[in-house]
Amino acid sequence: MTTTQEISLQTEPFVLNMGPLHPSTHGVYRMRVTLDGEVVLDIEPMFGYLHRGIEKLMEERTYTGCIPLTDRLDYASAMGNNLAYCVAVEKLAKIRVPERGEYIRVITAEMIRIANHCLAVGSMLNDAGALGTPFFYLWNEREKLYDLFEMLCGQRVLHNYIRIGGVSQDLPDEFLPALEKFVPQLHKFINEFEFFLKQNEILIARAQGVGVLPKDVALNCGISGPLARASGIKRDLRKDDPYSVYDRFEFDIPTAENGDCYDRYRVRMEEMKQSLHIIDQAIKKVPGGPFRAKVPQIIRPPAGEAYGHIEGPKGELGFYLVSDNSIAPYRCHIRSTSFINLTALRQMVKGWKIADLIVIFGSIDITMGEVDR
Amino acid sequence: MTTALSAKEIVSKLSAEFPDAVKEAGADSVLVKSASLPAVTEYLKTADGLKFDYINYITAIDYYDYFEVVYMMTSTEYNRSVTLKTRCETRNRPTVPSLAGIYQGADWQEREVYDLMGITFKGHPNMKRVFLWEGFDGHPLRKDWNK
Amino acid sequence: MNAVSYAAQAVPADWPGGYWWHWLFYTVVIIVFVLVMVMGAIYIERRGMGRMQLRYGPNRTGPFGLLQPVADALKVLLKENIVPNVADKIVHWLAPVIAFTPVLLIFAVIPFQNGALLTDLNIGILFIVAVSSISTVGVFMAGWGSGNKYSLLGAMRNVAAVVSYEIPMVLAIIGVVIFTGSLSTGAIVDAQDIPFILVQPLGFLIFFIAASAEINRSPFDLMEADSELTAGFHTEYSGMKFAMFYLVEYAEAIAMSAIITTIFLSGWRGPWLPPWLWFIIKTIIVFFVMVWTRATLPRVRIDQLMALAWKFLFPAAVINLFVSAIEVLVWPDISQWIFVGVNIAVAVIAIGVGTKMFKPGWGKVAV
Amino acid sequence: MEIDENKEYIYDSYQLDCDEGKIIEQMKASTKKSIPDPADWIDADLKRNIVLTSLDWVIDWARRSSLWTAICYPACCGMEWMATLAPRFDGSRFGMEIMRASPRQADLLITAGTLTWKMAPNVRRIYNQMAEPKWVIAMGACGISGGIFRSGYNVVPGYNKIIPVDVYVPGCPPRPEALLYGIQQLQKKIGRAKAVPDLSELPNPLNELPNPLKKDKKK
Repeated sequence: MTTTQEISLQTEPFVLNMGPLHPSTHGVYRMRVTLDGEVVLDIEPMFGYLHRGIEKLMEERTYTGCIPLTDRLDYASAMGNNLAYCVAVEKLAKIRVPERGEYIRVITAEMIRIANHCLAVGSMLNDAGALGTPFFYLWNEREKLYDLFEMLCGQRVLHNYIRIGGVSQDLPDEFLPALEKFVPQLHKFINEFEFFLKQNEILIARAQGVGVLPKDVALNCGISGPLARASGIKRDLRKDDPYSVYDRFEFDIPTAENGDCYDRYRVRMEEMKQSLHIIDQAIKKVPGGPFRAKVPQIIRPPAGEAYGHIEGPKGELGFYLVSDNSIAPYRCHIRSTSFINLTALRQMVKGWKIADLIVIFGSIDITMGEVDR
Repeated sequence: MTTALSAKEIVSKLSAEFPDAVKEAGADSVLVKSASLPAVTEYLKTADGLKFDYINYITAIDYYDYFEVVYMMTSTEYNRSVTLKTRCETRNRPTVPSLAGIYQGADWQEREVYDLMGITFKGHPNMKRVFLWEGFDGHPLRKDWNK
Repeated sequence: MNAVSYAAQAVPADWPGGYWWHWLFYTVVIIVFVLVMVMGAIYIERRGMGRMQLRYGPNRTGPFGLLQPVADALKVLLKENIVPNVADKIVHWLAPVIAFTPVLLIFAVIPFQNGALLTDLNIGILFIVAVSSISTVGVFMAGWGSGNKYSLLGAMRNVAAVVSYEIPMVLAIIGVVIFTGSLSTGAIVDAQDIPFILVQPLGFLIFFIAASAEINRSPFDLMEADSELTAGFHTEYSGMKFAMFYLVEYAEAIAMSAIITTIFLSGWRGPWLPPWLWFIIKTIIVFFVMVWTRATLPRVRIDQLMALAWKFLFPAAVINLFVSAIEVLVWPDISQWIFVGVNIAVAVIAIGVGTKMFKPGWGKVAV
Repeated sequence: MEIDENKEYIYDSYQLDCDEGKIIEQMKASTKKSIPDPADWIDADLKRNIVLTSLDWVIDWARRSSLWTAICYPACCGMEWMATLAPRFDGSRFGMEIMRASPRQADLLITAGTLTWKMAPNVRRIYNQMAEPKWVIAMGACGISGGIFRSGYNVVPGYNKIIPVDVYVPGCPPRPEALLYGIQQLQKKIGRAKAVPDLSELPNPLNELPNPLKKDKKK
């Protein structure tokens, strides 16, 4: 307090606790928000409300037994986690995956990317106050993808499909025709959906220029995925560090310049189209042969360490495994995309309104299971 | 393809700047003395031809005798990666200098390591527990921790 | 509804029973009308939004889910009433009452059909404008009395919205009043040989937007923005008090639809069908448009809400008023159909120019 | 808080964290047994009540046909819960598409996901904030017993350690059909309730949470 009498209106910032059970925290995220009226002065993110100790649990399980745990990390895109973990184990144990297995992996990974972006875009629009309609439209498409996943592995959400050395079972006969029918239909839907939202003045007012993430900050924070690409960082592990058979496909990396919420939304929509393009190519090229290498149920990789990473739907998802030549990983560290992508949230929201905080947070696209692990 | 910079290459580059920073060179990782870690990282981040501007992950491993803290950095410009390691020998309040001033991405990851492994990062602006609550007994990812 | 409305036809304003009988009768009619219409509105909204979202909406409770609002109402009324420890008890208790009463008062001057209204005030429109903003006091009391930060934020937003939107709303109404030369609602309906939505298209749009903002219908539903403020000003309300607020929300929507019907859609006038039915049909159509916008549009931000009122609606309303005044002053005797064409052109130009020049909000604040 | 160094704030974020930690530890120490199904401990009291058949029927009908859900979707089961409300499975048919973000206005708590000790005080608080009558569906293996994470150091083995649960829906995660079946079972259960029991006289197995506000007043 200054000693001189101030004539101007005295205002005082107040602290608002958001979460852990708040409608738009995508799970159990919590923020301590310091507000001056409607303006966000500062936020203090708090995690751990879904900290289940997955890294510790993995140390008690066999390498194959860990796969169900990876499903439950980022439950919005379970297949991606399976893939990242298996890539890491294969790197550690030097296992080669047969061609057919790789193609099936690519198809499923791109499918889950579409499913994840459906959820991400839908929930961002929901946070912007669109009261469910776009969310439900996108969820309807996601539901169709669930059908295809169910055909593959019998599970809708947590697939547990990709295994060390390949996939758990071969494609059913009716899968590829069904997928082939689904791709053009989804393409049509995406175009239609974009048409609806392109001219929406309120969405543009709410998202364009909001929550700008500059390129250098994004890089310094270690941000990856659509969030980084919307800020102009043209980095995609599918191109830069090709795993699986991604080097055989032709696709673009959509990027944007401004790094605002609207660009993130647009990048995600473009990525869905590119994923469809990859699926289109992969369907035509799926080779015959075994879908899985001959890998025993219980493997003992040689002592050492390996870091395997993939371009997951949310960004770089990596598993750092240390082996001591026993049947369980000695240490498994999960480089979780959501956790690191949240690092920049504080810089992004400062000075915006509380309503923008929600939209910016939604546009980052996180899953709490992956943040807290 | 992100190629890992071989240990030999890093050592040759580092030895000119920091003669006694490197303790040991593994196959594709370099063990650095913990005291010189910030200087080495700063150099790797800014030096021409290196530019490791993106931090992939920070983690720690408990080997009973010592803790190993692992850093992986990638250069988005040259598409190369490097893995640095450092060790702290003591089990009671092990300390490593913080990189939060150099990479913002290190901020929360160091807090996570502190929370789960109990390694304090010196110079970190906000060294608090991140996942578990204040007052949680011990650090669960240590090998000798049990309920 | 039928019996009541036929009775209303049989009961003119100068009923021989005297003033008090008339008063009692219309009080009952208004309360029944509001409650039944609110039930219908909830049903229409939930089913309508369901269909717009590729769903069915409630269809298990009663035939076609018609009893869903009844079940909701019964359940909510029977729920436990919680008063928070830190709440200001009296203010917390009084808030829903103060929010609810003005909504009923609005219907006092709304003609259900020719001459069938509680009282044909010669300042009817002024009465509506004055009374409709009292609800805000109740909402603010709820926000303050709950002792909850979300509630307070929601209430502050509502006060800000009402204070700003009252001005374009009144200016839009004055455009109509210039043409009719009377503030009485009955006279306004009588004057609408052409519905004023055609004569005053810009005024209608401004009024519709301002009304939506004032009663917090989407895209201006900031005061109970679910995704930001959990439930806004009624976060701490449960049981019967919450039911009151829920009632107010829909009753206000119905009231605004009824006002729009009266002022812009020629009220009860229409061919073939009985006048009261026309009134109800038009009200429901206006309400349906509100549901439609709710299902399709995202929410605006608070600064954008303010900017829309002051930078766009206010100048547009002044232009509208100016044009209308000139028309009435210079050509008092020519057919209104000429004005229809002129005013639609004015509206198109004003909106076109306005959207080019108008920049919503100022975005980031330096912290 | 780093807003203005000249001003002192009541909220010191580290102190708040420590308070939270204490509450969690207290809760961890106090929950040894699981709380039984509320139907079991309310039953004795029911017999004393006057039976009002028609009125009961109407009240039960109203309650079971408009179950508004509170928001509690910590983990994976949340996906399937969203699917339950989404177009294909359409929970709105049962009149439950209204999700009340404020627990005061909600009737049903669907616990879709793993419960951790850090989260446990919040969930009980949400439950305590809900107005009577209220019901809980434990969704998924984690909600019932801790599931795959049961041996984790931060996982509560089942929601019934914290709050009384009415219906258990198994699965990891349960399909939307299973959840809808669980909801129908709950509706049946509500339909069986004979009268409004007076809950104030009952031995309530829920312990009150320590209230940080009260503690401050004493100081």
